Amino acid sequence: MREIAYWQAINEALAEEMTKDPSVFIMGEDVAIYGGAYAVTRGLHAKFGDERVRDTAISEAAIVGAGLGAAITGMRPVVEIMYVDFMGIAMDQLNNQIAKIRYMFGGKTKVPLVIRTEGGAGRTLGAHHSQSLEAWFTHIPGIKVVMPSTPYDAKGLLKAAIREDNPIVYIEHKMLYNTKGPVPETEYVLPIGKADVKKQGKDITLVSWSLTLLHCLKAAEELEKEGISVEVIDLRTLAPLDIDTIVGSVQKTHRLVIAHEAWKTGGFAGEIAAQVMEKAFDHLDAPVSRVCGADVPMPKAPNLERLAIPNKETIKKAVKELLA
Amino acid sequence: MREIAYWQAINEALAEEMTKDPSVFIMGEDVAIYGGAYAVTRGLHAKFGDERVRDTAISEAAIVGAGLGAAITGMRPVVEIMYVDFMGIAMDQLNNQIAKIRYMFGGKTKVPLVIRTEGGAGRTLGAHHSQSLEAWFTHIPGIKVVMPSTPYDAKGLLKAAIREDNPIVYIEHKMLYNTKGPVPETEYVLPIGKADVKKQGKDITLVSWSLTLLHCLKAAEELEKEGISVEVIDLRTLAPLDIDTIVGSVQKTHRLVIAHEAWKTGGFAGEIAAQVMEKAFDHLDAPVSRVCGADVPMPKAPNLERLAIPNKETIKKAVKELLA
Amino acid sequence: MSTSIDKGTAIFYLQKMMEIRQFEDKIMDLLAQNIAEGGSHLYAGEEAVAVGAMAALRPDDFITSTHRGHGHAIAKGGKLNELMAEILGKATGCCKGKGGSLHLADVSTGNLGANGIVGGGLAMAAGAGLSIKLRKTEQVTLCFIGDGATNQGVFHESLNMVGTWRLPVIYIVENNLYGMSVSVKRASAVTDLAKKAVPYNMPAVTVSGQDVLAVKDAVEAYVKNARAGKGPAMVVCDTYRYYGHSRSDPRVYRTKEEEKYWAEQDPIKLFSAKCVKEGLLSQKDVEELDKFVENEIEEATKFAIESPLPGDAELYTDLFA
Amino acid sequence: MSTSIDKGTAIFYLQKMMEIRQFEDKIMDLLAQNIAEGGSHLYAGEEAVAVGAMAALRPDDFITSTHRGHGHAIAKGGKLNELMAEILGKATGCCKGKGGSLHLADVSTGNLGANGIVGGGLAMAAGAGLSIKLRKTEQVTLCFIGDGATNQGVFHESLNMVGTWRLPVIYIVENNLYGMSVSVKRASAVTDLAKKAVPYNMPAVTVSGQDVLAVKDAVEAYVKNARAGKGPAMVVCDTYRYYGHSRSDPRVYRTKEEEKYWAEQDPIKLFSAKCVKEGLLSQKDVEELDKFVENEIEEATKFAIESPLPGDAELYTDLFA
Ligand SMILES: Cc1ncc(C[n+]2csc(CCOP(=O)(O)OP(=O)(O)O)c2C)c(N)n1
Ligand SMILES: Cc1ncc(C[n+]2csc(CCOP(=O)(O)OP(=O)(O)O)c2C)c(N)n1
Ligand SMILES: [Mg+2]
Ligand SMILES: [Mg+2]
Repeated sequence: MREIAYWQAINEALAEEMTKDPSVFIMGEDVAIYGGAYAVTRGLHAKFGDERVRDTAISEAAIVGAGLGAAITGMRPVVEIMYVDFMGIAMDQLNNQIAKIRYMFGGKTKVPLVIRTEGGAGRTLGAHHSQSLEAWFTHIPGIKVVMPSTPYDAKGLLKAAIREDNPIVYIEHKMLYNTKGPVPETEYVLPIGKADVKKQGKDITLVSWSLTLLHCLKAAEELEKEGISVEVIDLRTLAPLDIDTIVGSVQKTHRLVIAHEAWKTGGFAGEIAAQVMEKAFDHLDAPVSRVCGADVPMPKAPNLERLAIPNKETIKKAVKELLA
Repeated sequence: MREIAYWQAINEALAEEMTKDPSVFIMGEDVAIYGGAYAVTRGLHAKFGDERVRDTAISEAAIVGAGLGAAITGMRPVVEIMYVDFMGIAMDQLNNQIAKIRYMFGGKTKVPLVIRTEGGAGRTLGAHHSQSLEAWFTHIPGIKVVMPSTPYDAKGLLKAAIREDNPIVYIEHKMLYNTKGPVPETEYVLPIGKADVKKQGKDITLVSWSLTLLHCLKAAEELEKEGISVEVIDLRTLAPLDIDTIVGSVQKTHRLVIAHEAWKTGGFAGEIAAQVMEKAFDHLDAPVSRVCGADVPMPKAPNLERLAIPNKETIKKAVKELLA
Repeated sequence: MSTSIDKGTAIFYLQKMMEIRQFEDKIMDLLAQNIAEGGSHLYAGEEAVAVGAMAALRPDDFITSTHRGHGHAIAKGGKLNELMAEILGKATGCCKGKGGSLHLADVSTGNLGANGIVGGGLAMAAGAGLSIKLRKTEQVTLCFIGDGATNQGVFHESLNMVGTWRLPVIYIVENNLYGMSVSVKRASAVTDLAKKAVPYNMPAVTVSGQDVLAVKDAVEAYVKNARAGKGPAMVVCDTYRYYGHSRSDPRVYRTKEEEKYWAEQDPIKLFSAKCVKEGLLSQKDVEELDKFVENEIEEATKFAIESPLPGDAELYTDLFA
Repeated sequence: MSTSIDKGTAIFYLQKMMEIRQFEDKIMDLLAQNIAEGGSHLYAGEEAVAVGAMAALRPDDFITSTHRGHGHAIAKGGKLNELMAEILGKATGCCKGKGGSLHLADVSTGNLGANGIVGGGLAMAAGAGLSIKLRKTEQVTLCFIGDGATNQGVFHESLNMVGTWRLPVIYIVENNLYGMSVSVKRASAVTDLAKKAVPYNMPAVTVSGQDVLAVKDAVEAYVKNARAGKGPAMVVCDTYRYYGHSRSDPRVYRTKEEEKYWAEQDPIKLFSAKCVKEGLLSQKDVEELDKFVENEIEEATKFAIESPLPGDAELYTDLFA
């Protein structure tokens, strides 16, 4: 199968869905002429024109909120927020308007809206351009949260997201854009809400998503050589959470490590740990272990940035500690 | 000891600290002439005048962000956001500016800022005026989160918060304002970051905060009569979390129920459960149980509102289930 | 009277205004009796704004409303029974009892909803305007906001988007002199709210919000432009709310004289007097209409009170499509 | 030249502008060599704005800066060594290496910080203005923002607060025609950015941001007013950034002709030519100054490169006071 980059997979998903459905359009800062800060929308403005690929002013609340207005009146907007770090500005729109409108209206509207954004550390951009804020979003009933780790998942899940009649926060990772992977040339769509067992194993379960998932896979590979069989689950979708797949795995391995880049305290690993305890307490031979981002704003200094987030080594260490 | 209402305890704390320290001032929507939507600041405008008790325009981002600007230039602002539901509008100010500025500047500034706000359900005000969003705030390193349940705690903790050189989100509960409790007439200050064992017990630990804590106490009282000895811990401060007090209790009781009004998924109970598992796995005789808000926007209908949040009965039920 | 209208139209406007007034008076009653729970921000006194503005619309046009949204909902064609039931949180309400007063909506009538967030409809309105442009339907969107809401950041962002893209959105600013207790003078750097349109390249006009025809004329002219692709505009309507901001408001921030002054500018009295004076309606017509509306409201109230609460299972429905 | 200045002053302005220019050129070098990592938004081309505006200030006045903040930091008195070290994330940086280019700050010089959030300094500046008013110190706050930042909601909220309370805040709008790739024409409903001051009851003037004295004069006049309690104002400075928005920017959104036009308006060339023409400085003075600054920058670069990274234990310090 051909291999393409993560950014390209997303770009293809956008192009295909826009071609297929004239109600799909894109808006955001620098998405048109510039093609997106991380170049994900490159070529789309030339292909689909001014009306359907729209550069906006710097105004995150209006971008996201206007997405809602368009979504409930017949369009299927895909809006881009350049960095997830800026979502705070649009948090009221997301929480109070987008997530709640259907429920508040007794089901009398639907919200086919995708908010694409990008997060994560790795480029020493400092505290305002390196965050992983998915835990905020998972604590908002009424939205779905998708965080793909591979080009294949990125494409299939974005196409599904665009076709959904529910609001979706779709978060890319800046260090994934240039990673490559197999993506079929024929059309496919992946189900939102299904985790993917990226590697089978029997001694311990590793749950992760986005960039950190790749670290987990590398860690698992190396651990395999040391005789430790690791099952690696890629959540792909955080909300709704595919807890069954996790619990199924834990029933087999009896041990669970969850890894993510976001701050540990209040991060989504805590939620998973709590649910696993609720559903599989008797299967756990050890406490669920969390390998997460340090509870500090991301420092600029490259050495501190590396220290602040999980990597292959810290994940291996956690696995070994749990098996000790 | 005299008994005063929760609102009054807060009002006294404000008045005392303003009298003591001229750099303390208040601003927010309708805090001056009106005295606050829940009347917490009543009388303060008359007492301290226009300059120190300031009505603002409806502009939550500016209110909170201007609080920061004043805090780093020599003042000690206490800003009010009328409902915690509106904090989404100020989320970027809180997360990117207020929480991070000291760290980003290498410690070269301090932020003596209190953001007072109010949350919770109970008045059938619907989805935009009934939320409990503390989990968002606990997932932001660099701020402290205080949620008192009694007039005594409310006063002592607010005075401490105003004297702190760190930013604090102080969240009141709309259904607590008229609850009464003993408050000394002499001055006192309570430590931020210390949980309070509100009732000793030996069979099971109940952790909660804010209004739900009162439900827990009532549940514990009734359970006591049925022969179940419940230890009730009032967190009072969510960040920093006094995990030692919780773990100490669990080592004694071996069972833990956490109750809060906020949505269950991604709520702070998950974080506590995960930490307790990390620190006291071998002491747990049963999975940590969570009694939380339903994962939906708050419905208007009074019957549905009641169903959507924990109450004495649902807490009792969870305790009994865990002991079964 | 600024335009000549026929008798049917006069009756229609008057009826709508009366419906709003009596609806609100009734809600106040129900609140006092604790039959209605929670908060309600009442529209009494401002009826000419909603009715005048809506008179300029097609049924398929959109509006975004505010926390003070009962009047908008009625004027946009909402059913009194369903609205009243919604405010009581009943299963028969327009939102199945899940929304309540602050979230009254009726997408089928083009009402994209009241909003518990001051300024909450602003970005949505811009998006609805964009959707119209993209779908080329020549609809328009009216975005209602209060004077206080003009100070929110999203006001600026939304009007800039609408102004830049020339979207068919008309802002109806209900300037009732206060945002809760804070007067425009103390909340806003300018008191002439029409000045707030300047940075967005849109025309603005200020009219009496007590004169239903003045409102209608102003809105109608801009709506016509907007349908023709000539872009957005703002109409500032000077008006007054009779009741306090909410039930518990002692109204210390305003004077009895001011209240009296505005009571004299009552939009229903002004309009019915003019209609009678100009021979369009008789005093009897007016009285009969008032009775008719009283009946409607009684029926709606009865319907709402007798309606059941939503079933418990409703707690978890309607979250996702 | 709009004001007469003495030789010392001329040298001071020229030196500061040269420092900024050479600092930025050096950063570009370091980025190209991967000695500097991450992003940096360079100020080259806009030097007259920072230097002219800062010339109107007392040392104890405050500024809030932007994502394009190196120039502001230098002009406000930041030490070149510490600024350069900060951009490389070194322990000797003005923020101990924790801030970086986007968060350059030096509270001891009154610089309340660059900001990774476009518009991030706006509310803070209002608060600093309020603090001045409450502390009665007759300081002022300059709030630097780009043309793009004027579209953020918090711009509106902050200016309304400042305008309503008559706080001593002056807005310096650096209109360099683009916010990243989006031209003012496509992002803003009005291109005359001074119009954006209208709703806030503050005067605004537009000046050439390439003319250090024009900037200084405009800012100085408003600063004087502000100190006297006469309230806020806005100065729009027309200017241009020479480099792309960031390292990876291919600048497809602007033309070579436009870039050439602005290169001819170079603030350093214009000012040094004038000084020479008016006999205030000799060509040799200018050349010597240039050399001197080159030396300063070389030293700062050496200092920064040779400085250590922060110790690992620093990860957890400085979060709380
Ligand atoms: C974001 C937000 N801030 C504050 C409030 C509380 N609040 C509700 S209505 C209101 C006043 C609104 O004033 P205005 O826009 O003038 O409308 P009016 O009530 O006068 O019709 C306030 C402050 C809110 N609901 N939402
Ligand atoms: C809230 C936010 N939105 C978007 C960005 C990404 N971004 C960084 S600089 C910039 C352009 C800013 O334009 P302007 O204010 O004109 O300043 P200039 O870069 O031209 O100096 C953008 C969109 C950001 N950093 N923060
Ligand atoms: Mg008002
Ligand atoms: Mg610019």
